[in-house]
Amino acid sequence: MNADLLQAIQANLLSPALLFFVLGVVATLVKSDLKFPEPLYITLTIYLLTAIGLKGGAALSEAGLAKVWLPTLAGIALGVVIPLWTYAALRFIGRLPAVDAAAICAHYGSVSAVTFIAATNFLKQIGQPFEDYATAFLAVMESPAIIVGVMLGKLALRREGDAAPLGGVIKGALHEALFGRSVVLLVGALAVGILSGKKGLEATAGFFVSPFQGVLALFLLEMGMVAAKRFADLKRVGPFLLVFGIVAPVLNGIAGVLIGQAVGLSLGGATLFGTLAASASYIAAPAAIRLSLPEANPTFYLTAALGITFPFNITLGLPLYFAVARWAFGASTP
Amino acid sequence: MNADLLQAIQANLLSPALLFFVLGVVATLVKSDLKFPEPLYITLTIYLLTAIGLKGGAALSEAGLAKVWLPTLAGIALGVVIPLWTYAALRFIGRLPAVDAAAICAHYGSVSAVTFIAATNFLKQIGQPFEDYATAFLAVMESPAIIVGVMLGKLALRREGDAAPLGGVIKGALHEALFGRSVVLLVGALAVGILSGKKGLEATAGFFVSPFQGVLALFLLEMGMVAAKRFADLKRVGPFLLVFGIVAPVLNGIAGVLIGQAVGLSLGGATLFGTLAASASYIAAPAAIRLSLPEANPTFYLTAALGITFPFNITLGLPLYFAVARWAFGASTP
Amino acid sequence: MNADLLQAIQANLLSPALLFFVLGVVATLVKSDLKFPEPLYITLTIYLLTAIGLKGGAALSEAGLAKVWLPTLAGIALGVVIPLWTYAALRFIGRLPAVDAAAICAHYGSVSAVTFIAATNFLKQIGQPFEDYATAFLAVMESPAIIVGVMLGKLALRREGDAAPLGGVIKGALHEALFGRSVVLLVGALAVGILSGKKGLEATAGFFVSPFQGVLALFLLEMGMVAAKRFADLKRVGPFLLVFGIVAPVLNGIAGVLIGQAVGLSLGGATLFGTLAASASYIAAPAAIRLSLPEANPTFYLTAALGITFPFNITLGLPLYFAVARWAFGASTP
Amino acid sequence: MKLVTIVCEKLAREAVTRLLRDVGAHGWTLWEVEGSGAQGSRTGDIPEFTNIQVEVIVPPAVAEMLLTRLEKEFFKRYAMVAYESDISVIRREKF
Amino acid sequence: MKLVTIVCEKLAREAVTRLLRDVGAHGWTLWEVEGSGAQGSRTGDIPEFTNIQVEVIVPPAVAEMLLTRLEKEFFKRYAMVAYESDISVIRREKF
Amino acid sequence: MKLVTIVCEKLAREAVTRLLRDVGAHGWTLWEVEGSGAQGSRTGDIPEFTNIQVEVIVPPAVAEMLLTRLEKEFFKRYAMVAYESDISVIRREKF
Ligand SMILES: Nc1ncnc2c1ncn2[C@@H]1O[C@H](COP(=O)(O)O)[C@@H](O)[C@H]1O
Ligand SMILES: Nc1ncnc2c1ncn2[C@@H]1O[C@H](COP(=O)(O)O)[C@@H](O)[C@H]1O
Ligand SMILES: Nc1ncnc2c1ncn2[C@@H]1O[C@H](COP(=O)(O)O)[C@@H](O)[C@H]1O
Ligand code: NA
Ligand code: NA
Ligand code: NA
Repeated sequence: MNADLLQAIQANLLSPALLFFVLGVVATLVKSDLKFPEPLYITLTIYLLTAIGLKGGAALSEAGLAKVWLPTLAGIALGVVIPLWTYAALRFIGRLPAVDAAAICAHYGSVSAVTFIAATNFLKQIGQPFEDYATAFLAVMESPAIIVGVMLGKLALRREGDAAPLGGVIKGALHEALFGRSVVLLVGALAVGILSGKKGLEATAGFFVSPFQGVLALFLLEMGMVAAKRFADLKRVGPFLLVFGIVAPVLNGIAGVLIGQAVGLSLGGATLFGTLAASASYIAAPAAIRLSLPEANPTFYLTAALGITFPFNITLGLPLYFAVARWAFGASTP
Repeated sequence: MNADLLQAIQANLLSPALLFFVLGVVATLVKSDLKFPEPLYITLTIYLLTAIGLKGGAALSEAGLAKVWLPTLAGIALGVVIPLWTYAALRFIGRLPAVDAAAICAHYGSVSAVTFIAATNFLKQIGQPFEDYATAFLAVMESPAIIVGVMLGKLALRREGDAAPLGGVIKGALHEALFGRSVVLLVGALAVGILSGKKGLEATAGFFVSPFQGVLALFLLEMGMVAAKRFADLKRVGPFLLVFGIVAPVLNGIAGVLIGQAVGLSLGGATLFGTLAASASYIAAPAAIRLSLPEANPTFYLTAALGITFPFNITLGLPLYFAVARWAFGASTP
Repeated sequence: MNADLLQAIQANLLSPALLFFVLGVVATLVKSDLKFPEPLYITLTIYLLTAIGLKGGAALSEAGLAKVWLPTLAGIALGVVIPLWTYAALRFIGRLPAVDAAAICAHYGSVSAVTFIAATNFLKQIGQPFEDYATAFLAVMESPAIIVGVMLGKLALRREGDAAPLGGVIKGALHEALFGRSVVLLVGALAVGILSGKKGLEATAGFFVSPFQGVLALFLLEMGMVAAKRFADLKRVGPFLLVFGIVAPVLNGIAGVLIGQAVGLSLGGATLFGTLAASASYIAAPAAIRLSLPEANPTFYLTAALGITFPFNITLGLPLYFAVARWAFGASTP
Repeated sequence: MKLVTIVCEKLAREAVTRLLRDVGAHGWTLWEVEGSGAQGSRTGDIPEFTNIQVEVIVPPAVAEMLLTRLEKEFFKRYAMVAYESDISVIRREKF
Repeated sequence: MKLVTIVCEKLAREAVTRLLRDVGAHGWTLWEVEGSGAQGSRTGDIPEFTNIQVEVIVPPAVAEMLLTRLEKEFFKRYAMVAYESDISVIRREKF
Repeated sequence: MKLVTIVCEKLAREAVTRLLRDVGAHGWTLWEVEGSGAQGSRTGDIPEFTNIQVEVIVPPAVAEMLLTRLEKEFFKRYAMVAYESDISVIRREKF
């Protein structure tokens, strides 16, 4: 088991995607002038989200709804429960201000598409099959936690005397949570995939499938730089958040794997489910929170999600959740 | 016949490219913050034009000039005739100001590369062969109508008392029509394709050929957003232009198909020829017209070309022109 | 021999990459409004450098260090010697100001990644095998000449009475030479390639390998425009630099081929080695020189490197260095 | 006429343009910038860390109102800087 | 010295820089912006709907001439805003 | 307060921001621009030929020092233009 874990970690760390992530970290630490222009960042994001949506949709159109509804419901439930327990922990153990706790819990309840994609990459690398339609779980898990988090935050502000009408803010948060760019791209591409099916995917595979892993590697180079720039803020967020940024994903990841198994997913699928639970959003959630809870300090949630949890998840987290899944499924060494 | 048309429409609408177009429209209508940065738009344009030019040029170098000169001449002729009749219709039926009529007719006489590409995509989707060198017709049909339109507009302004010297303006319009970025890219890539031939195309096929259909899908996502943003102006342009934006392409499309057949193109080729005649330029023409006829109101020509004709052509127009071609060629149900 | 050279020149000039370069030159000369946005330029640069680094690294991990250390040392030595002799020539034959001579010699001692890539492209086109790990020589040859050039320039400024402390400037130049974006990308991608090996390259080949030649063609379209914009400055740099911009690469190229053969490279490898010696940097060197020797006039070094040497090398230089290699290796007509 | 310049994080864009409409500005101009200030450096590489600069031409009274509301409603929430300067426009009636 | 600022649609770029040369400006600075005004919002996503902002440092007399010609020749044709403000430059002789 | 604007080639970026820190500016705003001037046109297509525009809000004394040092240390080395103008900011104590 231990040997397996080590081997999985090694397989993960020696993939081009991970190595490019490390290169990005190093480039920032040595103060290189390397920099991705924002349009390139946005282009890579658009590409990754549409590609994964399209593939997931085509898989969904083959698999049918019968297989998918139960894990989908479980995913939504996780999106509601995770922010609740993390809020409590942040508030009562970490003693963070209520509005910051609310903002952070929204990020950890929501999901990171790139972490998910890195997980599929990892499973492919080690030859572990998984349900391609898992993208659907990614899609449904983005929004619920954001809404929960914003509501927690607004209730807290109310108690502190902020008389702003709740309705408008919740409406704004809902709009952002449902129609923010990452959600629209992912859900939209899923729909395109469902409607155009396998044939549509095949026609566009030369763009959306074959270059995918390489594009991911390039994107992780940028993410390495982005994450490393947050490292400077690590001391500013205090020791509690440092610990939280690793313990929370591990707990959520284990819970996710077990729930994934319980709702009938395969070993690979449960690993992905655990990864989703463990991941913290850094695209959809920051935008929605900044708009709906501007009182929260972004240093906290961005540093935790981007500077701690994201690097942890894609390096050690993925092999860990996979090891948990292997243990849960009682799998023998391959 | 009717059943054929419906089937073709369905095949077209369920292709990833079209579905992404619809997604773009939806994203704009629900006010998502999804937005393509301008450099991405320009990059996609450059890619599509060079890719199609290269392929067309390689096909030309195989086919030889003998097969191409007649349809090429016919294309140029159409580029002169279409602006004349549409100008008359806009001026005397639509009662539009002369300079606006001139501006609009230039757009409808010129051609839309993306509509053409969508047509090749559609034919590929339904398995209908076509002449790959048809890109040459696209290339020669961009400029003539722009020059005709600018001349019509300048003559009208003269009659209205504008004493600006005609020569300079026509020279400017000619320069833009011949050396505008879309023309240079398309004609240039055609030349590259002719000179480097099949071998050159094969060496670069991993970039210019295999990802092509997927890139088109991504581009149509953006075009859906661009087109939908014009919808707000639909009421401002009046009912005549709404009708014109659909009737003109249909008439031009039918004429184009029949002429295409007359000059010896295949069923697929005639469909493309009809599509070219039906399409309205929204890259080359707006730039040239804005520079040479700044007195014309862009709301009219951009809304008509982008907000009405482009969406109509790529959704219903393509299957329609194909149906016309099938009827003209007396083809039986496949 | 002569016939061979002509044939090689023709093969080179008719490749899509070269033809697109010519198209870029033409587009600028006819004053087209075609323009690549800066983010696209940067993206293409990032792509080309990471792709070539990854491939080179994977090749290195197969070949092992034993084969590589001697040519690597030779490359570094060339990076020190070339700036010294070119500095002397510029200073004492060309009578250029010392600081300008220092700036220019840094460019000619350093290397141009795009010229190197064009050379691999050319060899592929004509079916000549070469050592894939040659990228390693590209990587080590970027920096030494820059450091030599900056030191020569600073010593000259000292003699002219500039009392600025040398240490800080050299440190800055060293940092730029070692951690500038092109060096970081290339060396970093090499390391990624070494660590992830053949398996890693295969997983990402759909992005880093198959579209490569097409991306190069697109990039050379932009480079054609960039180079042609320097043509206007050709009269400003004087006749000596015009001659230097062609004679220096030819001499360096011949020396490079012979040294490449002497340290055990194959015919293709020696051609690449010669190309590296002949090429003049226009990414790493200009940035480092502008920062460390702002007193030097950029018109001189940019026009020479970009406006003369780069176009010469990729059109006539490559076939020439190949012909020299064939002659040196005593190869018979294939 | 007054030119009011606002530099703020990109994520405040919606809120700022809404405010501009509210106070009665007839138009605005906007672009992306990088910045450094009390709240750290905003490197312009990803949307979460980019700033925008907004420039709006308004009559003096509107400028005052705009700055007051920015100070009251925005400054504690967003990374932001705002200032006004004097300009003379053509077609005054436009603004 | 005067700083003249012109915000206009990107497609007018050639015409504007030609005018700047005409009136004798020795240089200019230019970048792309988004905007909203009387002629709708210009969203900056495709070249046809992008604005540019041009800033040019000129002596007062040139500024006046420039604004007059903009008003006479450009304002009815292009989506555009223009204004001037006072600045103090180093190296006055340059402009 | 003073707004100091610097337009210069992108490659001078490091040197300029270092100077800003040196003279005691508390922040700055920066973006890429194209330009044309005595040293030719900078077309903004590749980093070697792009300009940046830097705007920095500082008290008058700092502005003076900044411009003096720019003139002494930068103008002979880099393609550059710099000027100052008067602005009134909110939250003066910030700068
Ligand atoms: N002194 C200054 N001069 C120019 N821009 C500034 C200055 N201080 C702050 N800014 C801009 O305002 C943004 C927000 O400032 P802050 O809230 O201080 O972080 C920064 O990212 C800069 O773009
Ligand atoms: N009040 C304003 N303040 C700042 N910029 C403006 C204003 N009005 C218009 N603009 C800019 O000028 C462009 C053209 O304006 P218009 O001709 O009114 O549509 C707009 O797209 C904006 O970028
Ligand atoms: N008169 C001017 N007005 C506005 N910007 C200018 C002016 N002159 C120069 N510039 C800007 O300053 C940069 C450097 O100027 P120069 O050193 O004269 O080449 C140019 O590329 C322009 O962006
Ligand atoms: Na999560
Ligand atoms: Na047409
Ligand atoms: Na060299």
